Amino acid sequence: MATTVSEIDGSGKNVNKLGLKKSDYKGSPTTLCQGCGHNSISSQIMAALFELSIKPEKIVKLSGIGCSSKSPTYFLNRSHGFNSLHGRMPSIATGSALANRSIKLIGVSGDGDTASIGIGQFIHLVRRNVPMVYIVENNGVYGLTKGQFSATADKGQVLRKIGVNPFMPVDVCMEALIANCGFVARSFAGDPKQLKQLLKAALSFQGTAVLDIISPCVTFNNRGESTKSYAWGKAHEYPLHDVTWVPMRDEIEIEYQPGEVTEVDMHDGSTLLFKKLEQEYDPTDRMEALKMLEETCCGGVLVTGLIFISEEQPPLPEIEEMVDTPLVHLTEKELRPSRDSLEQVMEAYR
Amino acid sequence: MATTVSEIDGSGKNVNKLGLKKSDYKGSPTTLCQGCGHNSISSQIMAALFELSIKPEKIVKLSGIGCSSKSPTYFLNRSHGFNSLHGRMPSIATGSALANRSIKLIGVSGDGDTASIGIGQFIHLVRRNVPMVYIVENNGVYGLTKGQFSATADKGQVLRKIGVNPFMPVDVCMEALIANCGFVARSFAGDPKQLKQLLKAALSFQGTAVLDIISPCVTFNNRGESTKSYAWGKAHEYPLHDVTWVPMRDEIEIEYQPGEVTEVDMHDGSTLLFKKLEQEYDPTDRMEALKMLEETCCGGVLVTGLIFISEEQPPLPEIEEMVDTPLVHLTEKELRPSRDSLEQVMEAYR
Amino acid sequence: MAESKASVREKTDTKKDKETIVNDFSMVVATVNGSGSQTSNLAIIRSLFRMGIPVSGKNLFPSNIQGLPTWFTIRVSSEGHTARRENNEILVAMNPTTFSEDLRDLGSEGVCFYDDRFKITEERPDVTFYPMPVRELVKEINPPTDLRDYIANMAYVGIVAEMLGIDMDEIRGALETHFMGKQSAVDLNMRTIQAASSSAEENLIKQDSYYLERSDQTHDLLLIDGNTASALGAIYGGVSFAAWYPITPASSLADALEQYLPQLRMDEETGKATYVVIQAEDELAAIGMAVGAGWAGARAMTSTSGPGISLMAEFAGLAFFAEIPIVVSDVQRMGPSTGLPTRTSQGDILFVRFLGHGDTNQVMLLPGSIAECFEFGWQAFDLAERLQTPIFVLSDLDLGMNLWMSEKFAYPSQSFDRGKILAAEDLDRIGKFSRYQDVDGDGITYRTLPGTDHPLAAYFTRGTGHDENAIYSEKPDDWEMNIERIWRKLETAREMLPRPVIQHTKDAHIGLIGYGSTDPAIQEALDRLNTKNISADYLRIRAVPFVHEIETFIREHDVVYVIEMNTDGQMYKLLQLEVPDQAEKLHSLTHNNGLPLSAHWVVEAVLDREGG
Amino acid sequence: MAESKASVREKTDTKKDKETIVNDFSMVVATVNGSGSQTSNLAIIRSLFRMGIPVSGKNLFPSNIQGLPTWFTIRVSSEGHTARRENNEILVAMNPTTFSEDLRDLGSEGVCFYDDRFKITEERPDVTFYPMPVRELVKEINPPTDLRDYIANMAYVGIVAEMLGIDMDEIRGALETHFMGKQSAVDLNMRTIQAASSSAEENLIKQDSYYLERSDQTHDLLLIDGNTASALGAIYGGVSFAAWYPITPASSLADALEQYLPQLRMDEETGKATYVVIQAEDELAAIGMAVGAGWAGARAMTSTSGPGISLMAEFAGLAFFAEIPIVVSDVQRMGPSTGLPTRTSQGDILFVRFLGHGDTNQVMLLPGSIAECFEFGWQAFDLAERLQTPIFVLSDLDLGMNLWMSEKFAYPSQSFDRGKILAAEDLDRIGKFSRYQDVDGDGITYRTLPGTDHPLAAYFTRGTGHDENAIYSEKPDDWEMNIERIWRKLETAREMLPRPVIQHTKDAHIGLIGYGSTDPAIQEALDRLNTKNISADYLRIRAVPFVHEIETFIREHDVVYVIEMNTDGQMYKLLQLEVPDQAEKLHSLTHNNGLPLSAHWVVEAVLDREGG
Ligand SMILES: Cc1ncc(C[n+]2csc(CCOP(=O)(O)OP(=O)(O)O)c2C)c(N)n1
Ligand SMILES: Cc1ncc(C[n+]2csc(CCOP(=O)(O)OP(=O)(O)O)c2C)c(N)n1
Ligand code: SF4
Ligand code: SF4
Ligand SMILES: [Mg+2]
Ligand SMILES: [Mg+2]
Repeated sequence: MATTVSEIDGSGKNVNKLGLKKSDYKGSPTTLCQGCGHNSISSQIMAALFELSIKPEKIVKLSGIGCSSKSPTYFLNRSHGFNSLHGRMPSIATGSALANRSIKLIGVSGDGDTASIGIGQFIHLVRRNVPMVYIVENNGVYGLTKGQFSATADKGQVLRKIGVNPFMPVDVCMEALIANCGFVARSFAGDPKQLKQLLKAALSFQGTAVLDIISPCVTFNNRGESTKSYAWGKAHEYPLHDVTWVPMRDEIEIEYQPGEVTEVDMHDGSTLLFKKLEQEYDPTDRMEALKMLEETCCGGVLVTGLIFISEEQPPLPEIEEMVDTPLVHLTEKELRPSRDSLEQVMEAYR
Repeated sequence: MATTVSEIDGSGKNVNKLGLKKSDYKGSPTTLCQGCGHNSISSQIMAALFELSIKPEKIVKLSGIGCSSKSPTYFLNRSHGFNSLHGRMPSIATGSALANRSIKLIGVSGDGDTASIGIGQFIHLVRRNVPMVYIVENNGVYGLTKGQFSATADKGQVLRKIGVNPFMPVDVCMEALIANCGFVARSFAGDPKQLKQLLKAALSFQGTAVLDIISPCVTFNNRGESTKSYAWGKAHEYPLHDVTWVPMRDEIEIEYQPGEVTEVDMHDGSTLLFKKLEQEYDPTDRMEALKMLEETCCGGVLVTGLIFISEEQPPLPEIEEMVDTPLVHLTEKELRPSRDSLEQVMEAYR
Repeated sequence: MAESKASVREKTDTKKDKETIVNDFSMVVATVNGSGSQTSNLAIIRSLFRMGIPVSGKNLFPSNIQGLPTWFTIRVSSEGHTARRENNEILVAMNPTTFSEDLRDLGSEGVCFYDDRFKITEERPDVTFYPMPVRELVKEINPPTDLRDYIANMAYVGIVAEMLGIDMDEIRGALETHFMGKQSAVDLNMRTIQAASSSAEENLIKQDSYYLERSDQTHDLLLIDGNTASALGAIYGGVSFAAWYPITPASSLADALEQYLPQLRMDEETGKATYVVIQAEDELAAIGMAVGAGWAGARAMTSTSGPGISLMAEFAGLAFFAEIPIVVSDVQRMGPSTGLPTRTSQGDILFVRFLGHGDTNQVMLLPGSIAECFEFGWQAFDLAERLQTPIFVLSDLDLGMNLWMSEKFAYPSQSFDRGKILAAEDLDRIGKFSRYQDVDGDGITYRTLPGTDHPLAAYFTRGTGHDENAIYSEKPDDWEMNIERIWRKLETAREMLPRPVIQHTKDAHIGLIGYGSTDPAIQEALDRLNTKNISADYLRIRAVPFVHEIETFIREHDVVYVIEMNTDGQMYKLLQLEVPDQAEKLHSLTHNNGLPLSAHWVVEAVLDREGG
Repeated sequence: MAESKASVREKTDTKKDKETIVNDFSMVVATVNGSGSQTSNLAIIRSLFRMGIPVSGKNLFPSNIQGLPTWFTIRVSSEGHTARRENNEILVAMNPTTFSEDLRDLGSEGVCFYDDRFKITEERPDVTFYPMPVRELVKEINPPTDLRDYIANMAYVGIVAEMLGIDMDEIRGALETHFMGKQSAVDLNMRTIQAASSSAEENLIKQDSYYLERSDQTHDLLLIDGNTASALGAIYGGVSFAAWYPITPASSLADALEQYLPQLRMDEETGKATYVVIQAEDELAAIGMAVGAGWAGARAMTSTSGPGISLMAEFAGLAFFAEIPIVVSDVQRMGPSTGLPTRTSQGDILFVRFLGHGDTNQVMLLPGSIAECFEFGWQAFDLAERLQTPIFVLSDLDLGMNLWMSEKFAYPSQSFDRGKILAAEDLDRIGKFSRYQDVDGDGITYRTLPGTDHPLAAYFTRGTGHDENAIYSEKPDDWEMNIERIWRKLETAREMLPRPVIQHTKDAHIGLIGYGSTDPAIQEALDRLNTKNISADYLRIRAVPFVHEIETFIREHDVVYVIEMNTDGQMYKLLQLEVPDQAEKLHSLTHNNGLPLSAHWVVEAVLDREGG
């Protein structure tokens, strides 16, 4: 890879382009269980932002309720955050994103939070293309309430106390895709390398970027036969491609054979490189994405990678033709129409 | 067709096998607008049930809130009905269906009711395979609140007062399909013949049968360019097949060339005949269904017919291993465990 | 066109006995909804208003789109009373299905204009009947088929105008306003109206006593509905974010936002919007978006009615507890449950006051006039940001959707109050920041906005228990301290909220308390009671929690009637709780059948209690 | 194993000065959550209970899965008191992070068992310290790595047992119950406990005054939590439909349903279920399903806590207005908003009472003991069906999740009351049916169930305004008549609801009013007040709306303290509204920091007011 985002500053410490240290991206100590997948994801979020040299103050962290939704406490202490209501992060995100176009939203949710109680708000958020990174830390259970099945639990899955799940899982990626999402990815907390690249790509995306990350719950759903366990994920991960995010076109330095790598240009000037692995997969083809998800759903593999990308649909603030200045920065002068205008309005009611 | 379900009784009046007249299936006079698509659908519901000789007392009518959701008042006065809350008919249905296995549920909802506020409950109802016929009277607008866009409005659609809709529509059939629905159909209020066949098929289905019926709102969304208008529907309807529901296998009397008609046997002994029209379409192939929906979404046609059928997934009462007797018919003897059992239970707490 | 009035005048002379009644009656137009009668009724009421005559208009419509009965009532009152009257003196009968009933309900000695195809089945010898040749008139105009019903309705405008004396020029003016200058529409309508008026002139002989005369009582007033006023108030309050979900009777508030924002709030250079309005997928999302935007620093609002309020409960509690400024307009309709979507009530007072599980106390504003809809519309944002709490503005269907006269709206008298916000510079200066620390002792703490470019700015908002630094805490002391501070803030709030409006009469020993849309009825009742030698003072509540004046008022009177439109006596209950030692003095008078309050009802209810 | 106790006894003799305290102390075990200490604590408390000693156990746990501090408190009281004590005499310190704090909080002259690896940093010369060689013991047992923490916790069971005198046989018995006879698990645990006990016998010298002695006070009692009792109550009430969504502290109620229903409610012939329990996708769906099932005729319920109640508001209003029987269990936790999910409160009283926009009055049952959790568990269905309205059963985290002694549950004393249901035969006989006609004058009308095989049976349920035949109506009279009838029904309800429990003392001029889980604290406070020569009567409310006895009680006393665990004094407010002319007598004493009420707090609060 071309970019070495972290450099050595005068003091001999690792800093990024902003001169910020890794510790500037830290959160409070985690109170999640040791080994919880959610913690790995937090690490990659911190790493990606550090490497991208995004100022923590420009980030806003949002979440619903759950172990996953607690995790924004554990990264980016210098970012504002909002641990909202169970299943309702999408609406909070929509409001915040529109109120302030200049902030970058990272939402963290769980499978219960998004696919059970929150599926409605999720779908409508995606439809509106609210600019944000939407992470689902998917462990197939309700962690925080001690291990009930969520809507992403596999059919036939067994949990000790609860028994067998008789229902088909909700596929978060499929839901996102048919809600017209322009960035749909699946990853695995046990594959930090890919995860970080996908996070960077998601942060470059102008609309809603959905990341469905299998994130094992070591306390309630980590037995080997569960498709949401570390062991199963490690054994069955099937990456669609080797994905690399490159900040600028001209920084691409990877050597490759013609046909081996596909490039997708992003709206913000960055580029995504997809290196072919076992099979051909075109992440810009919706139909192919649909087919792949349908074929591999309930199959024996954990398909990961960027499933679909398209920046065709403008992000919500553009759709709404809003001023470039963040609404929250507008002053009374801009927000309160003149005295004369009021007189004029009233004329129609005389 | 083989079955002539209505006969002439002694009095010279049209009666069905139960000896019931068409008027026994009537509702109160409609208060919907003249020409509203919802009224046509009500007519076909009455016709289908009359012809199927289903006793009105065995039917329960459920709905949410909206013009569409009012329509159960306008058919089957002899059936119990419940006009519930906006977007929440699915949960009412789930409770009722489980409480009384012996009743047949017909739910009528609108596109706002199902795809906007209600999409979450809808998806989860379908996942659970609650036995019922779920009709979406889809007009792309909120009729009852006077013509705002619903979530099924086409992107780019214009409504006089409201302006242009910038969002992609929610495709009710696609949502049902990926929620693992075993009966997904689309029809058109302007095609009563097909609609009635599909209704009969839906009534024979053992799980959740979803019917997305384009049902023009003549007051707010019937201008020719709208894909939810009569004119557009009539001009652009593209039936996947000619579908016929036949009560019993041995009553099939239609003459056909080999290969021209496909048959699907239903769990209740009835059969569906699909006569090929322009193109080959296999309604038992999920992938084909997905592909077709993806290809024709936002295309220039109104694809109608039975999009997907499979009775693989058992209905919810079976999944839950419930007694055959409707729960509401169980008596105190069956519902209150014995005095001894209580003593035994308490032992563990001594 | 002063002749037409004059000609009516002349005809009167042929009538004997009956006294002339000028500018004082209530007229009901009975039509079928979806038939376009709204334009006709607006033409009538607006032209009266333009003639300087005090009017008010109430639309009693079904929860339906087309084909069911609708009644539009226009009250004309030289004394300026605008409340609902229980009887109407004039009936314009355009709906065959309700004709008998409408006629039966007509006040004695009333006047009945009716489509001449209707058969009169009620014995009403006291009534003056004016048959209207609607069919012929429509034939004469010969409009396109889909406009027939509409034109039929225009016909009665002309006939009523002729017989009561409405100035044709004012009708034209009203139509011009209505059609925003679209001349062809105005012409078609005027043609019908004129034809109808001529027909009446030729064929009808004035036999009733009701007359309209130009006056000067509406000078500098507006004729407008409350929802539009609320929306304009919000716009002049700088609303930058609104999310809503369609629901009667609140939709027209959002409609008015969508109508006026593009005119009033486009960036001049770029032509882009300095606001955003989102039609959400439901009310949970609508308030969630507003909370997100309010948290981020926008002036954020949502508007809804009963069922939407129920769905907003969880977010209302979050916003209260996490202290996020938002404005929620509740245009009340009749509940419980879906209830009567097109009928008015004041039934959400208790529910909103405690909206949200756990201990939640919401702040409510209660506009009692159109001008207050505007005023509270902008003040609500100042209060929300100052207090960092949701502000619920409760009006109702009657105030929100009906037509009222109003003083002209006063341009906001004070600049934005954004409350306690710390910018990066402030943080530099202070060198520390605790989101929930009561620095000033008023219970209101400082906040920073997301995106503030300062390493100290960030904090983590949560609906869970927290310490002064917004960090999760289960410590009993942290919980208590935080809750006590919030309750201290609620005390601070009291004196910031709009004070009650109090009217004193000499020697009154009884007091009336009301709020919201019942004001006109109570005002009128006060006058009437006075004529019966019952003098009462009157206090109109404009906000909850209560300011001290309310307690004082109660203490000052021997008996206090709390008048409201709900079943439970909800404000009465809140008042009982406010002054327990005076609770016995308080009496609840509740009216709750979906119709707006009338002075008559108030008078009877008070007389009943006073043994009058 | 009576020797072990005897041996402790002997050692005591070596100690002088201190008085012997038998069966009377409060012990707190400080551990880390997720470490498996629950089994240890249960083993201790259950073995005490089996020794015939009155106990109660409270788990103070964080909203977290693993790694944060947890405290389990066991109160032993020869007098049978079970409320929270503010001080603990005995500390078992197993959590290094909270050790200092825990030690600081230990009552004077207390006893501290601690992991011998901890350093004592607090100066507590008054405390008796018993170091526990936890590491060595674990080493000795040598369990698999993932059981190390667990075994460490078993170690303290043995040491505490030895030093205080817990019977080893009873510990074994308790473990056998816990592991449902799984001998290998019992053995592993007993091995650890015995090793620990021997180690203590060898190395520790009894220096404190606290002793446990076999008693006979728990004969015929149960040791159980309220949620299990509620679930069992529902099962014996014939619940056939339950829908729920996970939420602390209500989840264990549904867990208990899922645990016991398969045992108790399988059809014998087919082995199929005579019930169904659905984990819904959220609380809106959970209550919606219950409403659907209740409407269809099932005995339907849902259980939840605060945030769920907020989400249920709209359906609660529908069920109230459409008159559909359902039971809603609200196991209250600390709010507003997400609040403190693992802390107790009684903060939903006002919100639930008025749950739903418009005028809504919900019926509430308030169990104050475990036995009442069971009793109201089945009665709620009878009441819901009799009254055709939602019945809200409000307990709280303390009652629901903690361990209490209880009398044995009385098998339901009466047969199912299915209320007024008309079957096909009835319709044949009567020949007509109006869903909302008040045939009997009690406000309660007749219903038919969907599927009833009779042409007259059907009606159309709706949340909109309706006439007696359930037909949509906007008529003012229909609305009023229906609402008045429903309010009449609420009057009928009063006298059907559980009456308050009243305790009279001679010559008491003050009265205490409480409800729910605060009962033990108030009972204990009454005793203590008595010793201070303050005698008070006590009334415990068990249902809202109130029965007349409550008014009488208030009238009979000069001053009445309403004691509750919320900020607003919510029941106090409801009582003020009930007897406005007595409102001044009422005084609110509220405690609301997440911890259960203590007798000490009550005594202080009353003394403070009484100037005692
Ligand atoms: C309205 C509401 N209902 C229920 C809860 C209880 N609750 C807290 S977290 C949670 C589930 C979280 O599951 P998931 O989103 O998968 O997160 P995880 O803990 O597995 O990371 C639930 C049901 C709540 N907080 N709010
Ligand atoms: C909670 C709630 N929000 C809003 C409404 C107002 N409302 C009534 S019907 C309706 C939309 C109905 O649209 P749709 O389902 O498409 O039915 P249609 O009238 O078009 O047949 C809305 C928003 C309501 N009744 N309840
Ligand atoms: S319970 Fe599961 S999801 Fe929650 S912190 Fe522990 S491992 Fe993670
Ligand atoms: S408004 Fe539209 S949907 Fe409603 S009844 Fe009229 S035509 Fe039908
Ligand atoms: Mg999860
Ligand atoms: Mg619609």
